[in-house]
Parts: sequence; structure tokens; C-alpha cells
Amino acid sequence: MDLIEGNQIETEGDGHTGGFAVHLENFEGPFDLLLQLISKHKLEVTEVALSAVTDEFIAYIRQLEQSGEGWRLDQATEFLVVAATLLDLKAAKLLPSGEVEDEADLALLEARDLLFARLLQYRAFKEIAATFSERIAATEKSFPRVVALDPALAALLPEVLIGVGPERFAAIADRVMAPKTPPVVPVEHIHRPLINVADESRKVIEFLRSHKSMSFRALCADADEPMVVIARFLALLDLYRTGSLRFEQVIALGELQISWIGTESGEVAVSDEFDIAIAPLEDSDELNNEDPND
Amino acid sequence: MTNSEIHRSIEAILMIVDEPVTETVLATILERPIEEVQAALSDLVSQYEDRGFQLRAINGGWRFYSHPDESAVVEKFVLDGQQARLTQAALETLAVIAYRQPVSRARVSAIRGVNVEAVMKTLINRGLIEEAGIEGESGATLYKTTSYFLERLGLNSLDDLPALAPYLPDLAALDEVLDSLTD
Amino acid sequence: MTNSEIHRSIEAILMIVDEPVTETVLATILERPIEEVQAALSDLVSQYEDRGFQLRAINGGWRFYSHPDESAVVEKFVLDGQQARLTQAALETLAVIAYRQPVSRARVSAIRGVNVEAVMKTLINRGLIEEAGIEGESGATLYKTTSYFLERLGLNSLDDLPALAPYLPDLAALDEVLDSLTD
Repeated sequence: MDLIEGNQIETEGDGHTGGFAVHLENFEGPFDLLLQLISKHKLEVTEVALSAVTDEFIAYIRQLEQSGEGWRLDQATEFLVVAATLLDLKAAKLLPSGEVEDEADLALLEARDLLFARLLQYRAFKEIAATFSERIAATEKSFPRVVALDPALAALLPEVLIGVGPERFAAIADRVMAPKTPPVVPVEHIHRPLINVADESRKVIEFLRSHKSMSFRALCADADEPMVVIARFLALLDLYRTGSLRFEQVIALGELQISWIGTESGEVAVSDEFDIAIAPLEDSDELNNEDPND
Repeated sequence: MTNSEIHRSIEAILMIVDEPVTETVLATILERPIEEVQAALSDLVSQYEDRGFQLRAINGGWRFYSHPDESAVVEKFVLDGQQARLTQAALETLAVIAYRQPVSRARVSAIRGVNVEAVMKTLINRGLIEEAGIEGESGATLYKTTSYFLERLGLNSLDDLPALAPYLPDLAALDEVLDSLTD
Repeated sequence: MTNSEIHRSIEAILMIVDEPVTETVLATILERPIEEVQAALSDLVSQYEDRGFQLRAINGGWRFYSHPDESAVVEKFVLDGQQARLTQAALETLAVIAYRQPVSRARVSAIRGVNVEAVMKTLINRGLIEEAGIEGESGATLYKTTSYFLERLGLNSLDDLPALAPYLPDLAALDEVLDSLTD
């Protein structure tokens, strides 16, 4: 714990994340500080319980939600990136070194150090991005002198050289006149209508009973949006668990074939564990939080 | 050299304009009495005595010009350099006018996302575009390409301009949604 | 103030241009060694320190700009459309590409830790990055920053990007090994 106090001031100086703090057996303090300690080799990443950190983060986000502050998208995004990096870091630390082909590379640098570097790399680009933003703002304060060619001087000039042929000229027109799409965060998924896994389960059962065996592709042929595909996949996992079907996949990433081995008729228990009581928003977020492998 | 705030502001404005600016406009923008603006302008004129550029009042407006003493070198630059070739900015502006004619300067500006005043004047001075009447509602001057433009591009008529790819407005948006799903 | 002939000639030429002029072009027109031109340009830059305008080298060429301090007054004249701000994600992606170019999308994604497809499309759309050939082994498209990127950041060349080194010692070597881990 003395380590943490030693770094406290630095973190406060940073003062940008602030909000989310973690409470672990061997560490207690702001998330940002946890990163600093790991990147400075003052805390061993394998000793950090990532699942605990994640649980805490989800609790933190929920708490924000309930307090009426709503989602802090910036914090959530940053957390995900950093958590993914930590996970990578930890995985590389725990996995046998056979994962890396070149032994010389490993001798050169420990996997742990590499991934520290990756973490640092991410942070470095983040900081540099801030300087980009400052530079752009500074540049926008100056305006270039752009003046027309004086008619007297233009008269001296030989024939104009357009410099491109008609096709290239058309391509330039095409490019210049294409509407400039402003950068936006797509929000369509937030307002997606509720897809019900239980309902999709019933459709899947009906399909499989009539066809006996079909590919996942065929099973989802009528799906008009990705969430339906996801719901049907979850339904399949659930039905597999109850022993109603069999999966076959000859090669990795190849066609997934599903055969029905359950009852020919009658009610099949359909799980509703993926579905939530109808809530106005965040349905897809809830769904994503569920772990289908449980 | 006493270069006070009003001097600097006048220099900044006049450095980026193509059309001469009157003392009245300067006084309005700077929120200073016109006498002060006039005094500053006359200070600047004498400060530039030794320079390669001048501040001159023409038709009641002020603008920076190259010094007449340097006309030989300026002409050499225009003739010698890359000036026969159109700049990228000129080419892009010309492309918009060719495919949207007759079109107002404001419209071209909106499409290009930058001020096109100077570039369009250059295109006029080079004989590639010309005025084509007045837009009904706005009263804005419209522009079109000239027959010299067709000649230089090696075309017989505007009908020979290659057709633009039909633009599918929803495609980009659709792509982004798809991308967000594969995250 | 020592304003010799070469200084005056440079001032006169730069006063009439609509795009930046390189030192090489100036040296050719003026028939002077490039070192002399460079020295004169740097003299002029310091002579203008107190003025409302500046001489700046951006993207390899020189031209006059209004002084940033005068932006408020100049903006009253410039009616360009507001340039849309880049998002944090776009800035970070741009930073990775700027320092790793030419670079594939997969590589940028690996460094950023998220899918960057939509963001990169936006950057292409805004003219800040462009394709730069194909990577030998993987066949992946490579990307680099454009000259417009340099203009927006007010940089003369990519060498003027702030050094990443203080943050990342020995990065090039690390990158390769990192790639082998993330494959």
C-alpha cells in the first residue's frame, strides 16, 4: 500500500479519469494508478484479479446509471481497451512460451515486458493525439494568403495546362463532390427493437424439426438483422445444453451443420435466461453482458 | 517601429484578402474611428517602403501588391515556374463548375468546403470559366465553363464529359452500421 | 533592417501566389544558391515577428499567413464552413497512422485495441489519409497520411511530428515481436 501513496500525487496531477476506483486484496485505488503501477513494474499483473476489476467496473457503471448520470462512454471505452490489454498481458504471462515461434525474440524481451510496452504504446498514442488536436486548433488560427492570378500576368502566360485527361478530371469531380460524412458515433443499435431469444428458440426448433439437419447459414437465411443471428446462435447453445441437437463442423471456420436429435413434437423447454423483462433501452447491452458459455 | 494592435490587425486582414478593402470596412471590423485606421494605413505604407511588397489604395480599397520594382522577377516566376499548370485547388474547383454549371460561387464554395474566390478569379483570368447570368432568387452571379476549357480538355462538347458514378447516398452510412456490428 | 534584393524578390513573389512555393523554385527563379534563399527566408521570418502576418513553411512550401493572434479579427472576413472537429477515436487512429505509416488497418487495430474500420473510412473521407500500396506478404492495403494532413497540422514535413521517443524507447523492435504475439 505504501507504493500507492508514493504515486498518489502523480495521478491527481493527471486528473482525467478520476471516477473509477478498484478495490482488490493487494491494491486499492484509482484504475489509472493501477495501470501506472503495472507499467512501472511495481505490481505484478498476474497478481491482479481481472475478473474482480471487471466486476467492479460494471458495478461502477450501474451505479452511475442509477444515480442518473448515465453511461460515461469515454470511461467505458477506455476501460475496455485497457482491460483488453491487461488480459493480453496476463495471458502471455500465463501461457507456455511455446506460443511464440521465435525463441530468440523471447530471449530478447520477456513477454511481460513486451506487453507493458504495448500498454505504454497505447498511452503514448493517446497523448500524442492530444498534441494533434492542439496543433490543428493552432493551425486554424492562421489563414493563408490566396490571391487570384493578376489578369496582366495571366495574359503573359502560355496555354493553360489542365494536366489531366477527361477521365481523371471526372474522377476529381467525383471525389470533390462526394458528401463529407462527419465523424459520428453510430447510435442505431441503441434503438434496435427487442429481439427475444425465447421466440427465436421456438423458430429454431420448428425449422430443425422440419428439416432434421441444416447449416447455420440456412437457419439464419431469413434473419433481417445481426441481432436475430445472435439470438438464434444463443438459442442453439441453449438447445445443445439440453441435448436436443448436435453440432458438426468439418473444418475450423467451415460450415456449421446442426442436426435435430430432440423430440419430434411437443413442448421443448425454452430458456429465457438471455431475455430480460421489457425495458425501454439498453436491451442489447444487457444481452452482451450475458456469457453464453456459462 | 511602432506596430500597435491596430496595425497588426490591418496587416492580418489585408494579407488574406483578394479584393481591396475600404477604410470604412476596416474601421467597422476593428471598431475604431476611421481617422485612426487611415493613420495606421499611412504608417504601414511608409514602413513597407523598403520591402518587396506595397500597400496600395485602388478604387477606394486597400490591398497588398508586389512592388513594381520587382515586376521582372514576378513575371519570370509566372512564366518560368509551374504556373502554366493548374494547381490542385484550381483543378478541383474547375471540376465542380464543369459538372454543376451554371453554378454560383457560394455553391462551389459550399461543395469544396473552402473559400474559392481567388481560385475562381484565376480560372476567369485564364479563360477557363466565365459568367453565365444571374440566379433568379438569390441574385448571385452564375458561372460556366468556356469553349476554351473544352478545347484544353480535348472535348468537343460538354456532353463528352465522362459521366460521374451514380452516387448512393445511403451506402456510407450503411457501412458504418455494419462496421459497428463487427466490432 | 537589412532588406537586400533577394529579400525583396522573395517578398514580391510570395505576394502573388495562391499556393506554397518551395525553396527550390525560388532559388531557380532568383538564380541564387538554395542556401542563400533559405537564409533570406529565415531573415524574413524574424523580421515579421512583430507584424500581423507571418511567413511559414508548410508541406514543403512557403507562403504568407495571417498571424494566429489576429484570428478573431480575420475570422470576421473568412466565411469558410466550420471544419468539423475530429473525435478522440479519429485523432488517436490518425496518430497511429502518422507514426507507423505505411501501415495496414489490421496493424492500426492491433495498436488501438479496437476495430478502426469506420474511423479510418472517416479519415479517408476527410482527406487526411490515403492508400499507399499493398503489403508484400499479407496483401493488406497500406495507408499513409496526406499532404492535407500536414496542412491541417501546420507541419512542413513528417519529420516535424513531435518525437514519440520520450514515451516509447526502442519501439520499432518491440513492434515486430508484438505482432508475432497478436497473430
